[in-house]
Amino acid sequence: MQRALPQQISDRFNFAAGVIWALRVIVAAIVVWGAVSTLTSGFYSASQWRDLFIFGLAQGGVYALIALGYTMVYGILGFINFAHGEVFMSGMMIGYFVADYLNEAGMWNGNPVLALLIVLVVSMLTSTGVAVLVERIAYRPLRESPRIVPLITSIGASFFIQYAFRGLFGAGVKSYPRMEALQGAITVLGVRILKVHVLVIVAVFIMMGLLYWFVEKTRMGKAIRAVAEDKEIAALMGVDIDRAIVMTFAIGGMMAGAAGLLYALVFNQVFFFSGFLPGIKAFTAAVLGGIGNIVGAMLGGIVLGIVESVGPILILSGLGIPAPHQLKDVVAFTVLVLVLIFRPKGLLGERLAEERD
Amino acid sequence: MALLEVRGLSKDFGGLRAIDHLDFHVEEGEIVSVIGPNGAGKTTLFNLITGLFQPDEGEIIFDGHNLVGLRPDQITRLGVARTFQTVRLFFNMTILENVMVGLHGRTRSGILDTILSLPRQREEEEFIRQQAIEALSFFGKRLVGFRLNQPAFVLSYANRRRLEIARAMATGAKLLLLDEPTAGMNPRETLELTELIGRLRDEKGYTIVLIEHDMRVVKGVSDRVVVLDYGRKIAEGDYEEVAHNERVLEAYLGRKAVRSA
Amino acid sequence: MSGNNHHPVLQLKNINTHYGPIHILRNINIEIYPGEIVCLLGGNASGKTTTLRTILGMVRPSAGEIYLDGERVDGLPTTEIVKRGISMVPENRRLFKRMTVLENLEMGAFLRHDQDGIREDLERIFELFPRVKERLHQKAGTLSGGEQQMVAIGRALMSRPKVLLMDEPSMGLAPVLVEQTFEIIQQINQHGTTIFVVEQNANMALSIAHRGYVLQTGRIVLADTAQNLLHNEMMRQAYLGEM
Amino acid sequence: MSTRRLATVTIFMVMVLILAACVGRRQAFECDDPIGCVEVPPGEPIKIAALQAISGAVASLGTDQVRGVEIAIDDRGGELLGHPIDLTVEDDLCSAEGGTTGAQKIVSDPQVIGIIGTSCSGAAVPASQIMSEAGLVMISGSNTSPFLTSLGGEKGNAWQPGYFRTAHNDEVQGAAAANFAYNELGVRKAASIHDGDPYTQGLAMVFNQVFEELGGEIVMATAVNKGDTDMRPVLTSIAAAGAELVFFPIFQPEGDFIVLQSKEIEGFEGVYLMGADGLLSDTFVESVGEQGKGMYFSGPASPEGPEYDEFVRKYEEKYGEKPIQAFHAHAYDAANMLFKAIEETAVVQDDGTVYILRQKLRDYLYNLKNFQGLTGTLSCNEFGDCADPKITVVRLDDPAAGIEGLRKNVVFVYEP
Amino acid sequence: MAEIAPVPEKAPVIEDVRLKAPEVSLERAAKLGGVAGIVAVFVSANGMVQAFAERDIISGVLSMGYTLLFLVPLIMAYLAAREPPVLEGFEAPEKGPRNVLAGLIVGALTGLIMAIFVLVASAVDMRRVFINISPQLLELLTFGQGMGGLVFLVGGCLLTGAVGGLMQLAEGRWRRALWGALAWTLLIGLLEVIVAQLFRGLGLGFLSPLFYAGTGGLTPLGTAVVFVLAFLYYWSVVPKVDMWQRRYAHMPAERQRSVRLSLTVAAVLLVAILPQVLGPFVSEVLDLVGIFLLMGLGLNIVVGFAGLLDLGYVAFFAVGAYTTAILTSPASPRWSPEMSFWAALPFVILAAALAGIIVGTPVLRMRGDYLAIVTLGFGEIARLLLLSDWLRPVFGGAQGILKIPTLSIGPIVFRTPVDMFYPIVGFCLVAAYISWKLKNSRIGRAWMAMREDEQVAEAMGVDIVEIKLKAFIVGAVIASFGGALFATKIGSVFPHSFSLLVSITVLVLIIVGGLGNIPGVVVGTLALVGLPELLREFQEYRLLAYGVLLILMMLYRPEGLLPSKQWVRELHEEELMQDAWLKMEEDRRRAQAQAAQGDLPARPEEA
Repeated sequence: MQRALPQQISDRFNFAAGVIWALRVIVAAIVVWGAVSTLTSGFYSASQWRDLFIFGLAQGGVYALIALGYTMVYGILGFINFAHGEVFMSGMMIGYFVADYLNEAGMWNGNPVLALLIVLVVSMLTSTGVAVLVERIAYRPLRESPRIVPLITSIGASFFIQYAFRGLFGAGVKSYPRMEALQGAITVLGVRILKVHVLVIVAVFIMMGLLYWFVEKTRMGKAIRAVAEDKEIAALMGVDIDRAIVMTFAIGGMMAGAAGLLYALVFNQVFFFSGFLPGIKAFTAAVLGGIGNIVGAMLGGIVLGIVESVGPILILSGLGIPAPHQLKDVVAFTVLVLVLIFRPKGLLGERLAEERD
Repeated sequence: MALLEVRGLSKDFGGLRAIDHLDFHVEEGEIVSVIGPNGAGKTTLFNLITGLFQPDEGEIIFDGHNLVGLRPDQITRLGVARTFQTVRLFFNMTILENVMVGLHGRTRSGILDTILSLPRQREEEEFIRQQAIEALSFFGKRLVGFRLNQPAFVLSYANRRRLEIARAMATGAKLLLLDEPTAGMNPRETLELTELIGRLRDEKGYTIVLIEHDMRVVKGVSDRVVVLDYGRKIAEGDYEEVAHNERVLEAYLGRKAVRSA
Repeated sequence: MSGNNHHPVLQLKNINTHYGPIHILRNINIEIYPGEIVCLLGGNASGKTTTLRTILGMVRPSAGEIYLDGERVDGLPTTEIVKRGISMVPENRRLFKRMTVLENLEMGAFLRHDQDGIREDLERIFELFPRVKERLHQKAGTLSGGEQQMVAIGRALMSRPKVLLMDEPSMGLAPVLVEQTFEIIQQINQHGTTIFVVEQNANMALSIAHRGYVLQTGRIVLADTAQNLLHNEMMRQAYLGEM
Repeated sequence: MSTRRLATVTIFMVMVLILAACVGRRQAFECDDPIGCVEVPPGEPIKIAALQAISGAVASLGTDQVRGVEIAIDDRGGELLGHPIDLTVEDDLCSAEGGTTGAQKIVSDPQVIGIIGTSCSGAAVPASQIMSEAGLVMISGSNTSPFLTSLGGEKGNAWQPGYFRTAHNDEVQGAAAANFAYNELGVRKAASIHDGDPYTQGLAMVFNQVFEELGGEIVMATAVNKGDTDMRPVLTSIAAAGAELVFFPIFQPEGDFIVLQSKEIEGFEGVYLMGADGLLSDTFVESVGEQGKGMYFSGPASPEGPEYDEFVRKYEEKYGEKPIQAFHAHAYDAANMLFKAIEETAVVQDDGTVYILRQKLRDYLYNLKNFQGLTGTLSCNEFGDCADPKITVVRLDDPAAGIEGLRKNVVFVYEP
Repeated sequence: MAEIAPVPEKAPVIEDVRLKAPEVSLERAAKLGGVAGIVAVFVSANGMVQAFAERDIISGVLSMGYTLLFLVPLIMAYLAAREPPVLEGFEAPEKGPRNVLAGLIVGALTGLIMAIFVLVASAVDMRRVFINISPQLLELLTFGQGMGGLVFLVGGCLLTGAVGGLMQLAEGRWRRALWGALAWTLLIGLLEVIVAQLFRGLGLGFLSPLFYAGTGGLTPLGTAVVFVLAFLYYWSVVPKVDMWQRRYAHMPAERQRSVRLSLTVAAVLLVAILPQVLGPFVSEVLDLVGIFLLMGLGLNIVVGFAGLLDLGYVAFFAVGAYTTAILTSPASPRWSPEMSFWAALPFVILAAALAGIIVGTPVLRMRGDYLAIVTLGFGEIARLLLLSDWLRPVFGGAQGILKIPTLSIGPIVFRTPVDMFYPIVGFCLVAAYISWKLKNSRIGRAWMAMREDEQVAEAMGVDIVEIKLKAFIVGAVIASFGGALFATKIGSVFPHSFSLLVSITVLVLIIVGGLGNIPGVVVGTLALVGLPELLREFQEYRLLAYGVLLILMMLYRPEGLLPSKQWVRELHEEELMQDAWLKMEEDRRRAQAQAAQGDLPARPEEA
């Protein structure tokens, strides 16, 4: 079904195909027109474009880390864990209290590496704990239910965590202390990059590499893949299903916790609602890349980050649309819709294994 | 001209050739069995004919129409209906509703007709109901009466198979494609269904293609048997001819099965 | 082959199983002795699959006991039961289609840590199924039906089970493959594995089994040697297809 | 058996209740007010309500004002004309539908005389209509949208009789900011950012308009969304456009991101940053710290003087923290205006019964002049705008001095 | 080859035995006790106990804060003391001291954990992190008695635990009546404003002071009356409902029809006077419920019938509201034709249908979760476009569109919420009729078939493209009715009213109500939109409670409050698939056996 796709579509969905073709042409025209007129206006310098790209890359890296949690849970349990944004927020929030304490103790700027490691561990542990707890309470009893049921539970869990955190820790915006070592920029290969962005990008790639290795090469990783494919048979092989699923949530939580700290370093702030939007974005990223696919989540996150950063200016401002940044999410979601129209399973979505008879 | 004519049909799945330049035809009123080892491409053939998959090459001519490129629902409206290897009913709908869905393609009424409850729509609903009950009645009393409003999942395995056939009949098809209609049935039920398949042709005038592993059924009903292996036709003819073909024995039947059939 | 032939390797004692409030299995008693092939016959939804699931700990029996080699195993998690020596070839084979054949076989040895033993067993399986060796690095989803059956059996053997459970091995297979499968079952049995086959195809199953049980609406209604069952009047009518 | 028991109990109860109700009736008062009167028998409370955003992301906005009203009540010993003051607090959710339900709940009690609220202009549109039709008065301490009162000297689209406010019409503040930027700072190219809130959008719009009228150029009028964190792209655009000043009358935390991230953008050095009263809070100053040095804020003149210090002391004593937003004093003034109007217009009977004439109350407020409040001298015009029209611009020079220090560092005063 | 073991000659035929019932598990009680303790600590630490300490349920006796705290051990103890469900083939369990013991264990553990919490909190100042663990809270928890007050705290927990356990001993009718009375007392205590309004509306305003103390909360007399009345209701009326239903089922068709008719008339009358009696505030809430109900009915078609998970449903609501606003308001920024509501309605329908097609077409090939995120995207796109500076000349941007005229039919003007109730109910009835009619038609069946198995539906001749688009269009049009009414009711539209939360709320309410079932949508809307509005006092804890409710609901009653049969089946499919048939086989055998004795026809009747 992969080959000669356009022709097939036009045969199979006559009406839809017409609309889709028209869409394709219109979108291409808009994008080209917008981009060309922005670029030819010379309004932005090359270094500004490069900066925008790097901002997007860093932001996208964080999305990607969060997206991994969505994608892994989806892969193994087949539903969207709406509460994952809150898992991310929880690590960031508890990390704040530790960071604040370390700052008062003078360690935050006295020994930044150790301080970061401590906060990282706390943040990851918190997120992992929350993720595992949510699985235990809200999802495990529902494993056999249709997928919409745990979806609703996860919405409930999301509200619950947000407002529980609000009740416990207050509604105010909490500011992470500034880490002097991360201020300013350095020049890498002639490109000026903020130090904090360097840290984020490096950390993201290390985390992703580790995760990829874990899932592909280790025994537990293999068990997780087996459970994702067929729980009952995996159990027959002696895999402890509960453990594999908890492991999945834990890994998602760890990634989210790490993302939480990175996010906090870039943006300095956290409050009980901080998980919501990044959560939605990361979920979008996971779908964009092909949900259930780990590499896809990474790719989706990064693409989304860059689109958000570069897209509004590149396309919209060239079209003369005022306040293009306001429409950043419109651009992001439009890209998602377009990608899914032409690749219904996302950028790297798995082609459903064709069953042989 | 044959009712169904398949010419040079090929289908690849990621480098795996499921159907390989297959030529195949079915005359009107015929019962043709398609047999072959697991993975020989039998169900793929059905999926290609009914438009669930698009062929890479070749033509499928049914009743003068080329089916290649048509959507499954269009193909069904032209008169090809099928059942599935793993019974695929609408399990949470009632038995009657299952069959009524089969009549969707033969009826017209839209949203406005329905909301306004126009006479035309009410007549059509009545027609749908009657046709559905008629199709179900073909299987005796098993699926009618108090069962009509039960959900499909309460049915036994054999009845599910029957319901699936009734649903296919309700589409008003000329050609029925039955994918392992007796799988999971006990010997008595199998025998009964074998008989019914014959009656489907004789009384109702359907042309039938079936995939079957049970040689007793194949022997019992087929006018002609087509044997597939690795997507190619390796033998064709009446049951006796095929059953004694060396290649078929080796690739598919084994000696015992022929003996016991 | 384990020591005493007069103690069952697997025993179900008064097993009752419920799904929700509904009583599915009612006082099931099954004994399987070392070296036997025992078959459990029954129509659709007679409780065959539930019996297997109960043995494997996927469903908890609401009453009764299960013994494996004299040890009580009911109530243990599936992992633990598999570790103690039961494995199963599921209905319709159900390989991990997105994993390679080798990975599938390795999954079969998931609980084992003796690398040498695993390698040995792999060799044994390649001996049994030379075709499998050729396809070792293909994704399991691309195999033909017969090959998949071999991998499924091989996978189950990789855990060196004391009892091998087989759920409807003939389901949906071409006649020649059914024949082959039952031959393989006999072959494995001769190598010393105790086998418990659940089948609808009574003819075939009884032709290789030593003993059989017949299950009807959750109760054992017949239990006898395979020979006797083949000649039992009720069996002949209901399951053997003589009319 | 049980049915009979049930019947007996019911009959008994009803009898008791009817008996209880028959006690006490008093002489009638002739009400000639066109929109009705409220009768407050002796010992019964005089009821007022607060309709404020007390949940969600803007909770601090409403909570601050509720506290202002509560202090105003405390200052009167909780009494008015010998009757206790009863305050009901409702949530306006900062949205039109929240304002509607809240207002409906308030007006469903016919004894309520006036409302202090709403927090958000969007909520005020339907809420003011509901209260107006029910004959109440409503005084807001933080609605600033021109359409609620007047726009360019004409009645606004959402104007309702009985609606007043002690907060500024955006027209004034926008003009003040633009004047300051053009005349004081000498800026000729400016940019503005709003966040899609009606308040911030309105303010940015007025700023843009006035700045261009003065002869300046708005090189970029752009917007972000609530919840955005990465402001670098939008700041890059502004830098590319060559703006000399950015006016962003938005809230926390988006405002913080703009300030903090602007330091990381090439070409942003030397660009003036200017926020509005939405950012005049302790948490903001703390959050931006040194990074916010040199930043300007426009806003209503900060209340000052011994009365205000006394007020802040009471606030801290009562709630354990410093004022959390900028509108507590406006709400305090609003409540006091309402109390004064009630005192001046109510009819008091000998037995202590008080009659409040609703139209008379409104008329009094429309004619109120030179009311001395914490926020200055308030005089209401025919559209309901009562605020002291003084706007100040302050500069953040010493983050360590906190919001108090910032408020005192006035660099510009605007009075139209 | 092994020797084959001997086999009994005759097949063993074993009669069904009665298995011994399992006992109440004390281990489970201990576990639940731990959970109860944690929940109680949580409720205290997040500020609820303190926030509601001032609010009395029974004036001067019981505050809402303490109620919340002690409900925890009460409910947990009740659950812990409940026997495991009785399975077929088992004996019925006997009740006894063990039940009470389980309750006591829960109470003791809750008390213990709370006591530890209080001790720790008073020793260590945690306020910098946990802002709500304040001295006032500790004072509340120790009843102002210093550490000695812990005795009361622990004693209270023990007592409520024991009561919870004892409740299990009560016979079914008693138990139900006690719980019912308790629940109603709390509810009437909470809904003070509404009940007072109800009294006024019925002309019984003088009753209010007898029931409610001026400072909030029920008077002791009011408490007693409410408790007794509710108890009597559950004691004597509720058990009869079953009987009435049975009697109804046995009536001849004609009687049934007349009963139905009179019930309908009663319902219509009730609906007609309801808003008059309940006053503007409750009417306002009902109006809101009605608008959400419209959306629920529409989304129920998309999700419940057709199985298309739509998370951006608010977009259609917005289309309805904004189209109405632009066409009717004189203050619309670009075009202002100033039509009447009714003249604008056809355009609203048209715009919504168009929006349905625009959203529907690109997602035709997507399934499940892909559909969910894309529709979510569309919802956000719609909101952002309405908000944008770019389209401000048309939609007014953040300033919205004001001055939308009130709804009127000829001389009748629907100004107040009480008036608006009627047109809203009218539209709801239309929408309910449309969905009922479509559900039982060719199109409805095609939707359901598609939901069950898209491929098979297509193979049966259902044009998936057409039918999906139809689902989107009908859903969109119904939502746009809601939007239109919303706009004219509020009188202004702002983009902020069309947030993702609305989409989520609507989805949640149809699932909580019971997916695919029209009465279920009504119940779900009342529970999830109406109740929170009535309980506005909970303020910021509303969403916390909402989250907990959703989780508990899905865990213990995933089919919703008023489920459709299909949805129940789907949720319990596995069990039913395996067993329904087993049961039938059994029934058939029995029937045959009986038929052999000449009692009954050999056909199994439906139970």
